[in-house]
Amino acid sequence: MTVLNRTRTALLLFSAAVLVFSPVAWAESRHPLRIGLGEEPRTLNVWMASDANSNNILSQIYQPLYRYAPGETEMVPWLASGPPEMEADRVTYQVRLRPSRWSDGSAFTAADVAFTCRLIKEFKIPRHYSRWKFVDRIEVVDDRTVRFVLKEPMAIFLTRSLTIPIVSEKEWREVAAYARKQKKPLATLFNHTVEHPLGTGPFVLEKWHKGAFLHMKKNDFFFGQGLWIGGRLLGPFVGEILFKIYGTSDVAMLALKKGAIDMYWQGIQPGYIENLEQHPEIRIFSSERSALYYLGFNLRKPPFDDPALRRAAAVLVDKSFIIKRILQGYGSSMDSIIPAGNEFWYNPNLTEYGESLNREQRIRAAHRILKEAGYRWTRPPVDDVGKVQPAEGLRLPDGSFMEPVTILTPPADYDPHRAISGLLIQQWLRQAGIPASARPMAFGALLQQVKTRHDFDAFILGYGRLSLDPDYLRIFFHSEFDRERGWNMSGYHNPEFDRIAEASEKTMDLEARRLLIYKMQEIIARDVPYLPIYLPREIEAVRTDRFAGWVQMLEGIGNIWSFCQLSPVN
Amino acid sequence: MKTGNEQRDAFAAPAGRRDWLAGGWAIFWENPIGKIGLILMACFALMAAASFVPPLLDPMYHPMHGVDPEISHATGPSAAHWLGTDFIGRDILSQLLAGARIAFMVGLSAAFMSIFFGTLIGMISGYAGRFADTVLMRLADMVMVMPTLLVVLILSSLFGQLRIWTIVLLIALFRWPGVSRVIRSQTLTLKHRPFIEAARVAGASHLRIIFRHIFPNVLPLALLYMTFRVTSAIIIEAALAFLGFGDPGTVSWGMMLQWVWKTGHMFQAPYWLLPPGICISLLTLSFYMLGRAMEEVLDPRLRKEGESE
Amino acid sequence: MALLEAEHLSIGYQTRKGLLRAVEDVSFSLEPGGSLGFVGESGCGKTTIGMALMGLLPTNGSIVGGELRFKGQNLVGISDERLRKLRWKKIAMIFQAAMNALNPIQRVGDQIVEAIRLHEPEVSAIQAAERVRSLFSLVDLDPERSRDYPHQFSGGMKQRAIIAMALACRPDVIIADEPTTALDVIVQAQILAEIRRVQKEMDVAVLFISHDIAVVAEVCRHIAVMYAGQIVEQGTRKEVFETPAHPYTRALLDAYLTIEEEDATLPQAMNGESPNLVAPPKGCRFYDRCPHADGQCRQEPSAWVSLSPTHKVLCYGPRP
Amino acid sequence: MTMEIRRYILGRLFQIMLIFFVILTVLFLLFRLAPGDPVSRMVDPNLTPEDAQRLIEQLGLDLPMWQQYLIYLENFLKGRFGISFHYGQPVSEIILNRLPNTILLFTSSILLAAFVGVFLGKIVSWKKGERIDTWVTIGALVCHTLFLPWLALIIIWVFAYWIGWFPLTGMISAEIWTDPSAGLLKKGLDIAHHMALPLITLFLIHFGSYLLVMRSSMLDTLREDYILTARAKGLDEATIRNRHAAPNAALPVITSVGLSLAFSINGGALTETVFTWPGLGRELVFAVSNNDYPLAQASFLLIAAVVLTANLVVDLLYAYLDPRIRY
Repeated sequence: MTVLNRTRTALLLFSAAVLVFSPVAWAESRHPLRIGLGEEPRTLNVWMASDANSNNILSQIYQPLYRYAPGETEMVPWLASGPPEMEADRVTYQVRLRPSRWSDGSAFTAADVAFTCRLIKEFKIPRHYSRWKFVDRIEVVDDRTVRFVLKEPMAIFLTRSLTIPIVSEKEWREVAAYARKQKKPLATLFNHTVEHPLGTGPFVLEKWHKGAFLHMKKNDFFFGQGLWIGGRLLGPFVGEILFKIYGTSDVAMLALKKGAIDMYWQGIQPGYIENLEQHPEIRIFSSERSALYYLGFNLRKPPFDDPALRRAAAVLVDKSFIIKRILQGYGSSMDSIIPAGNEFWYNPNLTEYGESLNREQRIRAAHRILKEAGYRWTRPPVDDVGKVQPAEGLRLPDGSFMEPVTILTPPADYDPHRAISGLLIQQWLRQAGIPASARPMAFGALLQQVKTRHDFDAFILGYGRLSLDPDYLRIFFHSEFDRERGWNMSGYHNPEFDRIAEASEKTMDLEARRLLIYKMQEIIARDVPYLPIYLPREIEAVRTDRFAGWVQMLEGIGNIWSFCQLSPVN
Repeated sequence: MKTGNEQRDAFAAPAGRRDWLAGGWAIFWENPIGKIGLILMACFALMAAASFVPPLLDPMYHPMHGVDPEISHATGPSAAHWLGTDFIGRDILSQLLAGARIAFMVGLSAAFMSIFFGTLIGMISGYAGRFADTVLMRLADMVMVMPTLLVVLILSSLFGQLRIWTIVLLIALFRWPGVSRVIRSQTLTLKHRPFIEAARVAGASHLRIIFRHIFPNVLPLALLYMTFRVTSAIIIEAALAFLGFGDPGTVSWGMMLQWVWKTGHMFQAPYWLLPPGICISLLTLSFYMLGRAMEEVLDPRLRKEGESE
Repeated sequence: MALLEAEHLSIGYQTRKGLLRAVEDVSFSLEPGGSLGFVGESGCGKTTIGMALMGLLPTNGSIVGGELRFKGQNLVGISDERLRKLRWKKIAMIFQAAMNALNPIQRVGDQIVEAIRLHEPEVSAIQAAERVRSLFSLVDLDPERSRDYPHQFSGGMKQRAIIAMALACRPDVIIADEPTTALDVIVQAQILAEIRRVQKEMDVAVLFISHDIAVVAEVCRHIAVMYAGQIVEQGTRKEVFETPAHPYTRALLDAYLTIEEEDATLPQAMNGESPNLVAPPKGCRFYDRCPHADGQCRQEPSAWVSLSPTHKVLCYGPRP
Repeated sequence: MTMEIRRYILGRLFQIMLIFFVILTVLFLLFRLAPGDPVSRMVDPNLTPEDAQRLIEQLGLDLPMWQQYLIYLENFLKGRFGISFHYGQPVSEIILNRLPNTILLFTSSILLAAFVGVFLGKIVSWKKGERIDTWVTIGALVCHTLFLPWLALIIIWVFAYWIGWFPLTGMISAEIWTDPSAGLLKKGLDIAHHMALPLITLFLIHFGSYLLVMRSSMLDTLREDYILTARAKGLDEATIRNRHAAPNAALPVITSVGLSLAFSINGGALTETVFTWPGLGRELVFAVSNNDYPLAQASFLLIAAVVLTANLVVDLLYAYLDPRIRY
């Protein structure tokens, strides 16, 4: 027992020390910007990074040639010094680079750009390769000029291809050479551990303390320092950034209120707002997003292969109810696949199903649509005298009873909004007699069911960050992508749509392309393979007592412009 | 020892089953722990029974789909909503009542099933001995190594959101080994008692011996374990729901906590955060207390297991 | 002066149903170096008397009347502290052989050393260990085994070790409570012989408690028969065996004797239940089972009848 | 004697290995048969079906199941646990990084809880039936049945936010660990400061159960005959309690503590999640929900191995402490 006794004493002393110790003793001498992250970044390997947290960190380090600037519709040159020069053949582009250096002081050259692009092409790096496979070759003209030759004219080359992050040849040459020789080159490239990423961005990584924080310092070689780009004078004016990991947003909000962080780099639930607003030092930003949350149907099998049923479902779904209740008003209703905020491409002339109808009117409208299409009920939702009643026994036009249908949703812990929306939609569909039930599913399982196996009736999913270029319309609904792991998850086949989509990809004239995109939106709105539901707003909270200069743009304030412009408040 | 027995013998020896029950009840009721436990449990049973009432009063009190048309955000207690509403305007009190029903259902059925498996396996293992015993007990070892919460979490995360009955079944499937070990050793001691030997000599079949002779004798022990299993089943279900792996179609207390948590009301809506947590704690407490008190009635020497979760 | 004396001793247990008078109006005395045996069926209160002598009644038990004197000093109402000093030093105990009277996780020798050094702090650890070895030799145990744990001992060896422990502080009285129950017959005989020998050699008085009248007869010069909390007959071994006066004593003796015959039937008095001691019957407690009972026995409490200076019986109709 | 012990240990080790192999296989099947794969999760219109297929191949998930199983077994025997799908880092590195944190938190909280529980249980059992016994028992029951994540959240709210004595969550504070002038002591105290709240939470939940086990064990022990002997010997109550009753009564608690320690390696996914404690339990839950098979498998196997071994160790320890038991 003596050993135990000794341990007991030690433990008691230890706990006493813990209790006596007060946080006040730790006065801070430095003034780092402190950012809360929702989760630990996966990796600092830029090719592998596909999660938001890794990208948040890496976006401070690896920079693209062009990027969007707040309040501007055109892209601004970033590592490039001016817009790409397209030659008359419409497939050759020349890009001039700014004079800049890597964070270790070595020169950034055209060779790095060419290396990066060739690396993508050679290793067919997922998520990037599709944007580069139409590029025939990349040539280094001189130290600061690169030439790209495309196989055919491509509308998306500037906005989609020239926005990839550029890596240093010095950092990756050896790795690539080694990977090439392995049995699984891509896996080797992905699994290469990067400890000190070499970039051109405003900050460099000092230390990543796994499970706790990341420490970044100002990059003295940052090319933008003191320059005016996109109408802004760039810094950075902050010496250090600490990224702290908070597993739950509740705690992050407490940390924000307590002043332990200056910003939480993750959208927060509307539920927090009321409380946060009571703190004078806290400011809430509510920003537009480029996103899409929708109800998708399986067009490959009954019952949702019938557009009439899909339209009836569209009428029954009360988007404004979802927005008012579940999003607490922080979002807007969607009627097209393209968010209304994307003004150039968004088609404003689409009719919304069941707009401004109340519950009973919706049921009546759905009843009418279904009745006209040949559906029958044992007990219809609207009786002979026009009174709404609980419906029962819905029969398909062929006379058979409708089998129960399942609406797959992500689980509540992944996204409570979609999970609860699923339950509401289930109730609404039942009002017209559609035997629907919502079933939240683990995210990976849900996607496999929907995207790989195509075994489902309907699902609710969302795309969090849609590019401004509407090329995704083609990817979502072109019949070419209706295959295993393809993004045409609904199995939508329409030769007319396919033709227009193909044309849109290659039409270089903006106005002409816009008309094609308008047409595509109309077709989708008519056939409803996806029913767009809502577009939530990005809600972010920051403290205003230590730093100022947050730049609000699409997708919120967590962008490179903010980090280049933030400065301490004195 | 002796003195204690001496006086007890003077009374208890001739007592029949009814007297035993009455005596047990007296001991039980005299124990403040048993009394508090039972009263608490009665309150929750009442809540569960009352859960059918609010939806009848007004559809807006339906715990899952009913929303107050006037309210579209979380509000504190009011005349129409005694405990307030959640963020889409559902009544928290009706959810709390419905949660009591689910908790009882989950707790009792999971406990019943795990006790059923555990008792059956324990009796077979103890009675059959040899090969069956070895195989069953190794199986028990194996299942015992798995932390239940983690395993159920993994399963529900892998196979998608589980229905409440699947969760119940899973809890039962991973919770039997402890019981079966105790029942097994009890069976081992019973096996060589004269009345079992007598039954065997009289030509009773193995099944008959197990169910007619051994089962009634291990039943009190099994029932005792059931109360502890109820506790752990309720806690596991709540934890699962809290982490977002519960059955989204049911209103359980864990689910309510998950809603509070995930919608960002955790630290600003105490009227919503506190009741489900208190209810989970108190209901598990009541079953636990019941078990402790029963333990003292059944046999003061029964060692309770040290649960580690 | 008697070494140990009880006068009108009554002991009760507080139970849910009321005060249970486990021992009622019991008187006896034990001379230095003498031996007294209590015999009776289980629940008759004999163990309770032993425990009362040690001051080890359970918390719900207490002496409710009478006196209990050790060397003239009343043990009733004595402070716990003084009682503790008395225990083992003056009055030691040999427990039932079926009991785990030895702490399983301490060496047997250490447990004896603990008793020695508690009561004789001046004895050094080495001296105490030496004494344990000689005690072991005394009770025919290998002194080397004093470093063993109890589970390494057989039942008989454990009982010898306990006897050694009882003798450790050279007490005046040893209370032996069913010391041979649960031992097989041969070991039983050895242990009894051991107790007799030790009693003679150490000149220690023995209070012997047993349900087995034969066993008591082996060891004790005086015998007290107990029934339902009362002593019903008391006398020398010879008197009780040769001229049993109480029907219960006779029944006990009959049972003891008939067991040795074949196809014996149990005497009638051996059947039936002991009376309820919370509300004992007004008359004779043996009334229900007595073959000679009459109306007087039922109505009035029985009284002591002296048959000789050392032999008395609690019965109205003792027939010699 | 030693021969027997050796044979017993060898026998147990063989059983452990057998069980382990079964768990190994079940895990493999479980993860492969479950729907979803790490590639499905990537919601990015830029990820073409060809990209996805390429990723699947690179992860080795395109091979037939039996081939994957053989590779899995081979790697396991060679002590290679593969590369995490999610982090792209060797699994062993990740586990080694997380494990010490889990061990630190749970070992200290369980030991603390066990000492306090045993101590209080000992005292309370001595006063059985008195008011203090009833209240302490009820208190222990209440603590033991409190819903852990809920309690943790309330503790965070009260002590870290409202009163503000402790940091909210996490294990270290970035400010101190990036301060070049901070010494080892300061860093150590920083960890202690962060550990306080999870420690208190775990302590509250656990000490009750030890107290109750110790209490019932003590009550059982007090009914033992050797306690009567000890009394008869004239020992005072404190000696009887501390020297004779408590060591015997503590034996079941030791089993309980041993197994809790082993089980704690799974880190109490709940505690670690709520307190953002960078331990193994939290990591395991992530790995599972991210379909990160190698990491999830290795973590789970580690847990199983530790628990199995701990069972053996506890039995041996028990045998060592309790001379009655010999194999």
